[in-house]
Amino acid sequence: MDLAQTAAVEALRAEARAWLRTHVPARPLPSLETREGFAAHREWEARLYEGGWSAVSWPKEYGGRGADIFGWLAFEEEYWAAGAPGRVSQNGISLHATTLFDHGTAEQRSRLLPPMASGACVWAQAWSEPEAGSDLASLRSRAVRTDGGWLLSGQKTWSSRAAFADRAFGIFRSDPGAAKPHHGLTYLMFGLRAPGVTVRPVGRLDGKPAFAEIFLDDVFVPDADVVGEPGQGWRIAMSATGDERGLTLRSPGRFLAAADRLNRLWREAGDPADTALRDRVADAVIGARAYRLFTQASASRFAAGGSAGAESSLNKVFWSRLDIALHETALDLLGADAEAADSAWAEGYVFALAGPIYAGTNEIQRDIIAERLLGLPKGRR
Amino acid sequence: MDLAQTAAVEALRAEARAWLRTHVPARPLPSLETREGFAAHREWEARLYEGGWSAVSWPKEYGGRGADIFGWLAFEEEYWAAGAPGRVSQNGISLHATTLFDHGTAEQRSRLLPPMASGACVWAQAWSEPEAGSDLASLRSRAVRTDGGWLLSGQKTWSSRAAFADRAFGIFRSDPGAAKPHHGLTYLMFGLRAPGVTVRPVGRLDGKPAFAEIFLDDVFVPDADVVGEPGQGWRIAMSATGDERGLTLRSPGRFLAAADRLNRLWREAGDPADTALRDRVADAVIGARAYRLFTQASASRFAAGGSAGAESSLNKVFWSRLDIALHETALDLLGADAEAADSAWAEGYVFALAGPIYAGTNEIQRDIIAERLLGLPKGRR
Amino acid sequence: MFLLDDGQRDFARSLDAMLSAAGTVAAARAWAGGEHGPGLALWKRLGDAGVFAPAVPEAYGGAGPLPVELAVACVELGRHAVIGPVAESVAAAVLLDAVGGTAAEEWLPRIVAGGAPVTLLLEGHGPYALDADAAGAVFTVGGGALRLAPGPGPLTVSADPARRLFTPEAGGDVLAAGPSVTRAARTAADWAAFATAAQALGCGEELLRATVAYVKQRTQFGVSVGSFQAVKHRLADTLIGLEFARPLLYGAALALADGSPGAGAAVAAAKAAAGEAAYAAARTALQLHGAVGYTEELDLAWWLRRARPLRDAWGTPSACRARVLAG
Amino acid sequence: MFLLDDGQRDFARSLDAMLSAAGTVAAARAWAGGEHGPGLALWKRLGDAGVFAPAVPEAYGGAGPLPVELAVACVELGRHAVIGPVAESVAAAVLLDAVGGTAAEEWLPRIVAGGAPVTLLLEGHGPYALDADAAGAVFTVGGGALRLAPGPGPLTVSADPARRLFTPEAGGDVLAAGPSVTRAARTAADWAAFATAAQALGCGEELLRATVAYVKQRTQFGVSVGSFQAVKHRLADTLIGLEFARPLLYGAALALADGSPGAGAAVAAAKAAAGEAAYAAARTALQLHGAVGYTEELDLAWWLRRARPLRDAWGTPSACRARVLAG
Repeated sequence: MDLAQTAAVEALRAEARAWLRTHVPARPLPSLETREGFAAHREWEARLYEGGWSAVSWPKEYGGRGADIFGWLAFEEEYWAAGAPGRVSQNGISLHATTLFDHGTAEQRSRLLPPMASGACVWAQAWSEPEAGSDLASLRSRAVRTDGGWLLSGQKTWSSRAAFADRAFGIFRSDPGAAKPHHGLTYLMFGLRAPGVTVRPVGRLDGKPAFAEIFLDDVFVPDADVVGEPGQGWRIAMSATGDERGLTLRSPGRFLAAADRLNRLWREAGDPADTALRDRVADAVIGARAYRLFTQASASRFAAGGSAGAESSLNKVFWSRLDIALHETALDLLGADAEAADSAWAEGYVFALAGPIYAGTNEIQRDIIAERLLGLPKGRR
Repeated sequence: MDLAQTAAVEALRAEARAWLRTHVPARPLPSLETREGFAAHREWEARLYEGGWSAVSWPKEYGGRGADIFGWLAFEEEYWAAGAPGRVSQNGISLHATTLFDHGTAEQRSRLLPPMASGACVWAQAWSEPEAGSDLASLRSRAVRTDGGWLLSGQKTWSSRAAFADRAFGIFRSDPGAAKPHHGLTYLMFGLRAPGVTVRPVGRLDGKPAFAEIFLDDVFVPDADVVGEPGQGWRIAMSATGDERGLTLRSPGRFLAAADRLNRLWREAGDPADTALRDRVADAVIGARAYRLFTQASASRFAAGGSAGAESSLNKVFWSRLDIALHETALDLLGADAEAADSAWAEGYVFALAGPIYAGTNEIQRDIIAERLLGLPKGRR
Repeated sequence: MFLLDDGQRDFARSLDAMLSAAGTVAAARAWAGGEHGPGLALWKRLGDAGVFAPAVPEAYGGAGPLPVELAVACVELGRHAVIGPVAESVAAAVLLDAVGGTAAEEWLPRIVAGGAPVTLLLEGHGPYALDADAAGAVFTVGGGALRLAPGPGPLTVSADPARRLFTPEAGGDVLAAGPSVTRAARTAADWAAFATAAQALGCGEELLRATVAYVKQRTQFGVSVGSFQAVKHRLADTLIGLEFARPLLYGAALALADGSPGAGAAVAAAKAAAGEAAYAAARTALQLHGAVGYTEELDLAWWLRRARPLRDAWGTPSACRARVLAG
Repeated sequence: MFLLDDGQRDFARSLDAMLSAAGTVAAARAWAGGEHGPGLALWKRLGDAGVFAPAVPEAYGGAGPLPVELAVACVELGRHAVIGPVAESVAAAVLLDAVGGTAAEEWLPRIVAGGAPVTLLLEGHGPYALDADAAGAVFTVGGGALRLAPGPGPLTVSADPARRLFTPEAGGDVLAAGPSVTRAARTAADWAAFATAAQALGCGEELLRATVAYVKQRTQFGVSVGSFQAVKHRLADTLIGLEFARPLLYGAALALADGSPGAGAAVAAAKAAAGEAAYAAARTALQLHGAVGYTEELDLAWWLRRARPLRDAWGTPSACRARVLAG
């Protein structure tokens, strides 16, 4: 047992550190969730792409570096430690791209991945619907067969980034007569400015349009933009949210950097005698370290051919709680300034509040942990 | 709205304070849960009885003072503030006596209550059975009709105080053919040294025999020792655990005194700079105060003709959590001495651990709160 | 009896009815955008309804000090997410009454009538005066002097956009000075904490009510969300937090009414408990509403965003706990 | 790879199998009553199984330092509620190795063989030496001097009766003195904390396993207790606590192996997390077993009562948190 990394990983880390030192903007970009900030973050993606840092785990042919999971983890540690901007392309790069690698065609990959990595095309996810939040199987939006493609109709919601993004991916009901609710769904892609698409930005608690509702009215999608087989959408979508996704949804690097910032804030603003806050700062530091090591262990199992499975539910509950506790501690440290909305801590707090809700609520994750990892009886809730 | 008490209550409080000042033993008695301590506490009950303090809320004819709920609350505040011993007769005085007042005969009351109040006869409760803990309706112990009385058989468990007590009260299945599981039960009393009774003391976590198993083998109970109508045992037992019991199970005086002791410990042993512990001490003080005022409000509603109902579930969850948090804080304050088993704090901690389990687990109480106070749907758990 | 009497209950009910019909969320939305008209009109109605009278003595047209009635009123304001410098106006009334003189004569009758909200900044209580741009007067206490600030100063946007934070311009006319001002400011801060605790309690109660209603009608996986035991228990815990904060609030009211030396500690206990309970209610409300609660589209957002500032304003839980032990 | 290798996993499995058959609870019951025979026999088997070898260098017959293997072993000891001064023997080994000389030559081979448990008392770590009456030697460090205590001193009964606390008699032969002793004692205390964290993790894992098994078979209201969502979620949280403590433990092992300057902080992080997770597991186990868990009749009691002392021994959570921030 060791934490030693391969020479390739260490080289990647060193190269990333050097590049980031000279390229990370000196001043923080405007908030990602504003029009101005979105544009600035899109430019930053282009710069990352030029440097070859946009998607380190992708094959080189698509603009990546073919890094393994350990390489990706090391890059993420360097990235967030350097104070680099949030990733406006995250939904595409870590979620949709995974699907394209597993289920897309070669044509789709070569057409879609490079502009995704360069920020030329920013992707939004379009999973949820008003009556289908955590319960995705009850989706109602339809894909109706037409000449050379499909016509999409219905409504999607909680679509992250959709207010300013270019394209979206999601699953639609293509066979309403299917025997079970999670059968007869198809995974499709569509342009957010295509005819028949209406995007209504939705403000989150701090008013920023972090997501949007998408109304679809006979939106044409050519067959070339169907991913995998029609009717297999549920299986394809689930495979993207499983296994490795549990590892890559929120990298430990983010929390290590945040805990480090909190520790600095504590040293600057904290009263050294205030052990109540000191303990909470220490818990954030311990939590970030635990999450890093837990992830190293998961990645090791994964690399050794194991599967992550329901473990990603442990992960999700842990980091989402850590994120909120960390930001609550920061706000308590800020005293009267905590109430001000325009600080990085305040924005991080609002972002953290979404953690226990999205990507499967923590209540659902705990059910999964109890049933699949502890073997407790299913069904009664 | 005010917290002013009647002259009678204030007089009772003053008289109690004066009496306790001269009568409370200077040194703590040995633990109530040992043979030696049980005897010492029984003697203390006799002294309380002589002073007329054993059961202040009972009518004078049975040795009480006819105090109302406010008088009882004031007495309890004085009693625990004076550092007086635990009440070995509590099961009898606050639980069984309530049943005798509501459902017993005049003969039963005059025969049973004075020796209960004097400590001459200490009562144990015999509710639970191995397969019927929180789910009392599934009781199996039987009462079979015989000449002039009933024959009891079966097994009772978690019988508090039964290791050293004299008599017990409980409910038994007298009509196994009854339509519903909580029908056909009868409330009876029996001697713990009667023929056919075997008492097996059970050690709690700290090894003290705080309760016992009771094995019954054709134990004869005369009709005179049936409370209420045969077959009505469930209703009778439940009425004793309802309404006012929610108020009298653990008096606020206990927690006010404990929080006060904790505050003193903090001033003596605590590091004033340790705000983490300070906050927890403050929370205990705030919690005890909240519980006192909540109880004053409940008692006021009760006195104004209202009923407590499901409110007592709020009560139960609150004080049991408070009790554990308070004792955990004390142990953390004690540092290395926390591990020593023979301190009052260590014994109080073990006692507190039972709080969320007994008298209806806190899980059940939360179900009740959600369903009866918030109106959430029943049934699924 | 430790119960609201009939008059106090009627006062609560009539305020509740008035505020239910008054469009308080629309006023908050306008207020957040810097448009004060609807908020000031609402404020006038609060004055007419007698909301501020319990904080102002009869000599100045009020009925105070009546802390129980004040708590009753502030709980209702919290329940309806009423905007404006409520705790600050209460504290200013207490301060001006203690200081007396022409400032009291000029401002107390206006406060009681709801003619204008006033706000204040007390040394040791942070840099912000709430809603100073909408206030008829911005009082400051520092270095033993009570002043009228010359202007509201620059705006800082709060996490609750209907709470507008200003850093008042320094200086201004001295209205009174000396140790009595410092003493009066301490008492005023207690009353501000007390009024804030009451608003927090009302805010938490509304968050719980709205969430219980939501989980009853929302279904997931084919069943009512409110039938999940985890949901039920979380809501039960939220109720416990609020139900045990309420008696602390009214206990503090009685301590203030008596002028008891422990009144400050009693207020601090109530503030810590109500602030934490309301914030816990907000966290619960957000989690159980799920994504829809995370948007500003539901009216719920006006309560969700206010719970945390109310928890911290005029005494963070930590500061309150220290005060409780200091006695 | 941050995974136990095959040898380490085999070591864990063989210890687990040996201890499952060894009657560890019976030994604990005897030990608690002052009867050391079964415990000392068990201790010998621990030595034979190589439990102490990772703490003792090859020069003295061990295989150490091998902190990962030591963690593996101590997790299994915790899982089986093995009695005796485990962390203390480990710490004494580290201390004696650093100090060297005849004391090392005399005691290290006996420690590695399980010939006798030894215990120790380090200045700044409370007044008690665990199980001193059963120990072959009671070492003390104070005022820069390492001594052999002349006697175990008086007994204090612990909340876990199988942990017997002694206040060793003062004085005794000085075995070594000077700043190197003080330095060695600091390192030894880190290893004691590390071994205790590992035992806590094992203790918590067994509490969770036993509780999951219990709620699966126990029924109330006609259904399996394990089917209640509140029960499921509480057990899920318990698992999360333990699963995230484990990598901290092995991370600390690697830091100790490297002699990294951050090793003390890494151990403290593991100790805080494992201690809190094990104590939370005990609270959960007690609550979900209900009344039967509250008695000493179930074997479970030997784990329930140990979790809290393990949380506090060789560094309370609070002390560990301070150490983490100190770096």
